[in-house]
Amino acid sequence: MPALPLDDAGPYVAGAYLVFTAIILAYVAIMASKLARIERELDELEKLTEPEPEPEPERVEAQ
Amino acid sequence: MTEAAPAIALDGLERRYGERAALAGVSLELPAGATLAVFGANGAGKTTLLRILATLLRPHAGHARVLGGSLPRDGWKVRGRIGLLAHDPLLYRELSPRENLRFHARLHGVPTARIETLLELVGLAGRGDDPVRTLSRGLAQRVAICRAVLHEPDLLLLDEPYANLDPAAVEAVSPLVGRASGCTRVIISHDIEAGLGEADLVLGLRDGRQVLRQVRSAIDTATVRELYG
Amino acid sequence: MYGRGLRFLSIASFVALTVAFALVFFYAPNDADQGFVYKIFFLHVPLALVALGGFVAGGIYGIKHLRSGRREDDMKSYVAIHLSIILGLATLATGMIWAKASWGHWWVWDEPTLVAFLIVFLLYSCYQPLRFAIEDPERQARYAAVFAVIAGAFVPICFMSVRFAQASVTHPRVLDSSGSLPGSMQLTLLVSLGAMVLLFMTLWKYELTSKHAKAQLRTLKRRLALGA
Amino acid sequence: MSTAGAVAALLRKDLRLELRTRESVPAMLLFSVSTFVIFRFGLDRETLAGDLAAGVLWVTLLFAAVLGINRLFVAEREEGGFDAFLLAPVDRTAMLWAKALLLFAFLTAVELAAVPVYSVLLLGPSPFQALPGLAGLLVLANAGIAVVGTLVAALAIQTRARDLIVPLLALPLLLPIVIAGAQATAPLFAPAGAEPLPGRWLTVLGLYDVIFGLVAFAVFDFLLED
Repeated sequence: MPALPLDDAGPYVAGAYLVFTAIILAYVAIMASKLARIERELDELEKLTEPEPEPEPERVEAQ
Repeated sequence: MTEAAPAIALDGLERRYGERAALAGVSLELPAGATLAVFGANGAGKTTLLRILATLLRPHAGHARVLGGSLPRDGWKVRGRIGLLAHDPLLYRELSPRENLRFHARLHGVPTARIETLLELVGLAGRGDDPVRTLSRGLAQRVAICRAVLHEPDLLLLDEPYANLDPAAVEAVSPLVGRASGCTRVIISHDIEAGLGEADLVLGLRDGRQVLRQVRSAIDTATVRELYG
Repeated sequence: MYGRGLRFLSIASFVALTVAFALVFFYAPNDADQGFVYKIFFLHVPLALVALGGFVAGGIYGIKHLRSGRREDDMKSYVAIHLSIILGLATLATGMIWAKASWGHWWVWDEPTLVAFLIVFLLYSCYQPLRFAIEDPERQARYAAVFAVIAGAFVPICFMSVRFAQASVTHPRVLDSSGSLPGSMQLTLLVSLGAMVLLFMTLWKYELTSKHAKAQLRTLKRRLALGA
Repeated sequence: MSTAGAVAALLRKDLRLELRTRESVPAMLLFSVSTFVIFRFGLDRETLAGDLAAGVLWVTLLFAAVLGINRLFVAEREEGGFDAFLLAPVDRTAMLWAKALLLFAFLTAVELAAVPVYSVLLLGPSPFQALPGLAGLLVLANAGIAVVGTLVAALAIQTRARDLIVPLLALPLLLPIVIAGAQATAPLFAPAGAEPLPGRWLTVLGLYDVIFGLVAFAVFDFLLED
């Protein structure tokens, strides 16, 4: 690890950048959970459009 | 019926509430001086239609021409010539009928002399100075009728005008809101016989869609009752 | 339709951020009087400026929505303000850390821009509760746009009146003295600012795409529910 | 129908309603006096001077104003006043000016009573030298509070949690008025005797009124439209 030019105020500076990254990551995590929900609902829709697996699943054209 | 421009001309009128369509495609033409009766179950879109015609709600799609002005652009032009009688009397409960009517007269810029004759006509001269909150619903409805016709509108929009009124009162107000008034009228009513009795054109709504539009002579009470099925 | 430039934007902002961080820690010299603590300045100022820019953008899209009535403008205004509130939170956090590092206590009332930013943040944090308190989506969008315009007009006045109130303070106002920074620091600040703007654009497009997808999903579900 | 006529009609109706129900002004006045007593014990001081005196007065007036703002459109909302107004062939900003003037009148009435009570209860130095400067400040501040208060009230009245939304929106928005008011009144209440009023705060208040007057004029119609 290259010697970072830290001095006594180091922890505060590190703290600031950590807080910034933490907030951005938290935001991305929330967005990711929303994405997961969209995916789950899409799966539901997918099942909805193919109710009879045995016969040839007729394709329902979504207008 | 002289071939004057229709008082109301609607073409594919729509109004949405979020995803739900409160009104989906209403089209009709009502000649000046004629009366349109609107029937439909609760939530069918009758009140929404009335509020659009009264320029209180903007249409989301389609064309609407009322008294020669196309909505919503010319709303302000026709606004002073429309009288609305809704479920809510639109009166300040702490003010007396006279004070309420004087407020409306000033707002519409009409002389206040007409207030006394109107109050006399609906038999409220005696109670003219008691706050509206002390009046019964029937008396408040009479004051609301006075408010709706105070500025001598050309178009009357009436949502169950005779609700809470005793027969004597219905008789008293008919020159103001009945056929005798000579105005173009749109009436919402759940009393099918009374509604048909006054109508020249009938409109049936179900879940916002126009399911029935006929001249009065081609309609009988049975077809109207199906709307509520 | 929003996802088009997303991949390019995310790469660009990633590269810009790494370059900026590298410049801050290895290239920019320590500040004359504040020393190493000054590094927070390169993060705090871009965050504040981008957050304020986001609020202004929210106001502009609000005006567009009021004129056009299109839902896209409302969505853009909502996401811009929503993101700026998050960046505003980061701005306040880094500002407090900076205050603790250089003046010894977590909150300092002498620093006018930090105080004004807190007031603006308090006002904009009512944006979400206001939106959720209105049911009709049409009215919600319109009232949110009106709020965005009012709050947008409020920001400059708030900064001016707070600065007037602090004018007598001798404390060196660091934020707007950037003009007198030595060349290398100015470059670092500009690159950090650029990186922060790119980050904002990326997250903004990212959330717009996600919201748009959710809306499409809902309409698809409704159609299929009707059809099935 | 001219806008001025409509504003006059609306204002007469609202003033008549207030005289009859006496809902807002007495409540705002009693609230102010009890807040003075709370400050007396909160700060544990019997007399105040300088910037502390100015601060207590302006904070109290701010919160009393929030009470008035909360009540501004309640009658319109609950008794169909909006629809009755929208049916009339008048410019919709008439409602903005009428309600702003009404709130201005309420604030002036409350201050006419609250400031003397304040000077008797808490104010150390004699208020008479401060009065002209204070009156000028209060007029400018009341105008700003009236316009922004009407906007916030119109914004909140259609929402579910309007008693919460009004203070949440009004307090940050009205902060510049409290800053300017308190900073400008502090020298007026100086213990030794009223010093001249710093002019720049009058410009801040004036600018605030002009900017928010224009913003209100531009956006108010959208709050009534449906």
